[in-house]
Amino acid sequence: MKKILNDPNETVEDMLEGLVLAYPEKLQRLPETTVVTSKNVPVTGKVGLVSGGGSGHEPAHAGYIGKGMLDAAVVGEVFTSPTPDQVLEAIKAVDSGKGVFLVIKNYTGDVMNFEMAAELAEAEGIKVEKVIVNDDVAVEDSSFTTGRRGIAGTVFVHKIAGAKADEGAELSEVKRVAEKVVANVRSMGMALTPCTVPAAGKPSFQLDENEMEIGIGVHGEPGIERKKIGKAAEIASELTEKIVRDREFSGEVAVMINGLGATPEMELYILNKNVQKILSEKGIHIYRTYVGEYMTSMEMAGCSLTLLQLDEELKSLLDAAADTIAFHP
Amino acid sequence: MKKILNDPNETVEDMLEGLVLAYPEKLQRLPETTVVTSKNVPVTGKVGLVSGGGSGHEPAHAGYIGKGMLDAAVVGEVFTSPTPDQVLEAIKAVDSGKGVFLVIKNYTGDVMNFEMAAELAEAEGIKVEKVIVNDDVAVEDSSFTTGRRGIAGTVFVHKIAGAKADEGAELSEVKRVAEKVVANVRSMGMALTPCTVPAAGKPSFQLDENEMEIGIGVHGEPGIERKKIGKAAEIASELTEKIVRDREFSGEVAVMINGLGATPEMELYILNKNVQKILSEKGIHIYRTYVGEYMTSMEMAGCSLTLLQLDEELKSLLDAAADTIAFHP
Amino acid sequence: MEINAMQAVQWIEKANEKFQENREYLTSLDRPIGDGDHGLNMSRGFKEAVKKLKAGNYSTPSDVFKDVAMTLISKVGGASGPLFGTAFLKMSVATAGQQVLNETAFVKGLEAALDGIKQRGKATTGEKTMVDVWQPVVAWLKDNGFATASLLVEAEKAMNTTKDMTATKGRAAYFKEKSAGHIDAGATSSYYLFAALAEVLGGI
Amino acid sequence: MEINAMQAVQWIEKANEKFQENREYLTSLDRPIGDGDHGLNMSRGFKEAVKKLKAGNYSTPSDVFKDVAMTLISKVGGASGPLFGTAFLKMSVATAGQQVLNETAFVKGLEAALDGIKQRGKATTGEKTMVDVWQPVVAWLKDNGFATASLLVEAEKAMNTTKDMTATKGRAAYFKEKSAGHIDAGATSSYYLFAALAEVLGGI
Ligand SMILES: Nc1ncnc2c1ncn2[C@@H]1O[C@H](COP(=O)(O)OP(=O)(O)O)[C@@H](O)[C@H]1O
Ligand SMILES: Nc1ncnc2c1ncn2[C@@H]1O[C@H](COP(=O)(O)OP(=O)(O)O)[C@@H](O)[C@H]1O
Ligand SMILES: [Mg+2]
Ligand SMILES: [Mg+2]
Ligand SMILES: [Mg+2]
Ligand SMILES: [Mg+2]
Repeated sequence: MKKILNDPNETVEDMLEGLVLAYPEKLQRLPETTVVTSKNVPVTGKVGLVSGGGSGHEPAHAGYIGKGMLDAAVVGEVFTSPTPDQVLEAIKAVDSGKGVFLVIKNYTGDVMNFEMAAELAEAEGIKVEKVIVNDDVAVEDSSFTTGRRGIAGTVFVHKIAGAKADEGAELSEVKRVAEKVVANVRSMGMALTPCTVPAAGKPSFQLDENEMEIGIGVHGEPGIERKKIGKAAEIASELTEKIVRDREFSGEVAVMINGLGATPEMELYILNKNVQKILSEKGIHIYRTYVGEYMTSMEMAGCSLTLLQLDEELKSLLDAAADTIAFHP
Repeated sequence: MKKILNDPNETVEDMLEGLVLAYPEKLQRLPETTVVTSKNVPVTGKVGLVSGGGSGHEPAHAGYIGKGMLDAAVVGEVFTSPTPDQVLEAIKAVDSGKGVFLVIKNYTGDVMNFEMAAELAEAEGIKVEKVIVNDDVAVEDSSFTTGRRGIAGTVFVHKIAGAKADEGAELSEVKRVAEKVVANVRSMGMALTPCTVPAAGKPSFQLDENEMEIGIGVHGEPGIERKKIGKAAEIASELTEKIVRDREFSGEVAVMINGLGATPEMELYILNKNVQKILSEKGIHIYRTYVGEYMTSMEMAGCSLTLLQLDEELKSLLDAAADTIAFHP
Repeated sequence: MEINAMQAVQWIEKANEKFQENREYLTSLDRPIGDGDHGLNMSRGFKEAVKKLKAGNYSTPSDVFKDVAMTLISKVGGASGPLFGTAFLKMSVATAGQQVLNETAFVKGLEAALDGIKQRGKATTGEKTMVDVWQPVVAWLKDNGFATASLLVEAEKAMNTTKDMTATKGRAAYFKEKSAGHIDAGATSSYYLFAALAEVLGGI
Repeated sequence: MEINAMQAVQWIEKANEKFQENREYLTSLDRPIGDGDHGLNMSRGFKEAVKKLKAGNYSTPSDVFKDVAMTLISKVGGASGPLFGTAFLKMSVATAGQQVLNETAFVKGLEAALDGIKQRGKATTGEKTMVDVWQPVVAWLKDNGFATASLLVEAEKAMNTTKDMTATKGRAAYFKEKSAGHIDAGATSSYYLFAALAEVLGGI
């Protein structure tokens, strides 16, 4: 394991300290919690937005705290959902009386812990609503299973729900646009290398020098299919086809080419070239492109592609001003 | 080599296409060149700012194009300086009659190619000035040698010279603040893994599982010293001490913790915690911190630390508005 | 068989020993069809639970279970935190006020725990989760009483049934058919929990 | 010895063959004390130069050198691009207008090239660069004429002197004392350039 660490069991604590020290004018940590909030919570007259999950996905989620996006991020152990008591602290800190909206990625752990927190908050008289993001088309959806994972598409939910909340919208309105994003966003990932949870010290899986995994999540889980590394054009086609086969895209879309950690921007741009070519051949118009690291899996090499079907409302919320560390409209 | 590529010899071409496709409203490529400029060049009444170098350092340098920073970036082959004809195209495109300022990292290749371009531009009647950035304290400075390398500190030169140019300052004034940054900025890097030039297909050096290199550049060059991987606290201390031994820092500084490529943000924040602790013990006040990937070495794991001594002028130029893809004041 | 507060504490201590010893193994089970943290989660949670119990003074098993529940809920995270946390919380509620639990009372507690897990995780048997250990083991205890040697065998058998199952809940579900062929991590830690119980009761 | 445009073209073609064949080797020389691209740079540049020459029709060596210079300057980049480019540019200027270069004229061209390299790179001998091949080889040619077998020996000897030197110019200078023990990449490609010249002249 080649990492810049102190005690591998104190990774999250060290990271949180380093994070709030870096941006003291923007972020604060609630004392004795793993909750990071913006400096001015609660914002009067605004629905509070809380997200979070295991750490190891930086800049998600704390990087999306700020005007026009999240009010707080709850940080769990590496790849492990945070606990209900921490989520509850976040909810209490951001509630201005207008209610709190939770953006949850669809993992059993996250869903259960955030739901327990919501129950506790409601018992304290706070209105709480939530959305569960499940954009990953690698996993088939079915009412009998856990359903799809939530991956990079979550960032679009933060942005759009955040913009709506920033307008002073009611909780139900924030929920409506968040659900609209979830209904319209799809992602698919691939990896070239595994990653290593610091406290475990070992890579999450093995891949041969000429192999890649298709349909990877963001927790170092193995993918759905292992095959020979293809050219960028083939990877672009595989990811795009899987997405558009799941849901029809037309008119205007937003594209996110998300690096999982080790993959250089250079390669993300190369992939972007091929993705844009494919989409324009399909007559799909690209309204906005985001290339970079938005939802990572520590030092995993690989990427995910996210498409968001836009309409006028989503376009204007996507473009609305935001002041965060990691997302710049 | 595990990379998302098409033809390894077409890496730069593919990347450039993918880059301008991603940000069509911000960037454009000069036809049949490897020059990327902002959409509105030349800007009347403003000194043009051009930088560039080999590729493989993304988001440097094209990510710093935009209002308040660069007007153009000239992109070379991977880790190879661009050629004078390309630099000349950039100079011609950004000159509004007020002259053009070149920010050059101190590598023989970059210096020679940019200087040849400057000679050609002057022959065409364009005023050209330049600064050579040499912030890397890993390499001793001496009038008999090539001198120090330019690394991540270059981003501060872009920002501050760019802000000055944006004020409508004369070429000589832009040069003055750029030189002031160079005089006040120092960096030091370390690596945990090498990187691979696509067309070469092989890693630039080998490192054992428990080894790190101290004093690394940004071209996959081996470092100055190889040793056992230390804890984040030790790495922070080693990088900081080397920097402050080279130049005294006091009062207010800007800190950049720059990831070289594969190192997750998580680890950069951990390092930041330790760096800030050391600096505050030394009574040095941190005015701004920048944590992220600013000047990379493709998929190298590792980081660099940059300190910039500030005064009132540098502070206000550092904070001035900028609208670029990769730097957000 | 009867169980008092001290034995409840011993149960958790014994379970903690097992989770510490098998931290790597549990994590390795969670790697091919999960995210490779189950051993970390369980060992972190039970270590804290034991620390908490050491500091306390308990007169009923229910009080022990409550502190275990709150510790697991607030220290584990992931899927296993709320699931095991809910289990102990329900056990605490179902056995509230009793200084000593006889077989019937303890089985009632375990049934409540199982219901809690199923409700929280929305899972039933055959989905390749900890439910596949809890449900048969609790049923067997109800029918056969606390014959500790057999309890161990039953729990192990139940754990092994998860190997061939295709997961439909938890992270392993993302691997669909490919999840078959691996024992479920949470089923294994549930096995350790019952094994620890067998050992504590065996010592009575 | 005399050299005309056709032979000048052959020289570059022969050099290109060597750079293609030794692309990996040159790159490997540039790895321990550089950035591992010298073979890529030289092979890219000379390939383009040959392509350019193929399309042209030349009556003087000077014209050949000029196109080579412009191609190297605009296709190589890095340190070697401007250095070799400047070399050929100066050679072109120094030999301008002459259809055939005799020994004296050609040596004048090579001297101009050497000066160009030194000026552009601000380097002199002993700094572990291509200058350590160019300077002794050009001096030797001036004194001894174009005895091709010996030219090869001299160029190789010069190349090898760079091994023990400590670099003070170019990227290798960053490694200070540690740069000793490695042959310089640019010195080696300069050796190939003179080796190609020897072969072409040997065939006269
Ligand atoms: N919906 C569920 N119902 C019951 N048990 C579940 C459910 N989801 C997961 N589990 C159990 O949790 C275990 C995984 O726990 P752990 O690895 O600690 O959490 P995470 O999956 O969040 O990383 C699985 O092996 C399984 O036994
Ligand atoms: N200042 C200089 N003067 C003369 N030759 C130099 C100088 N700097 C570098 N060189 C030569 O250039 C070679 C490196 O070229 P190359 O690897 O293509 O460029 P870069 O160093 O930009 O990657 C060195 O081996 C050396 O011979
Ligand atoms: Mg987990
Ligand atoms: Mg180079
Ligand atoms: Mg797990
Ligand atoms: Mg080189």
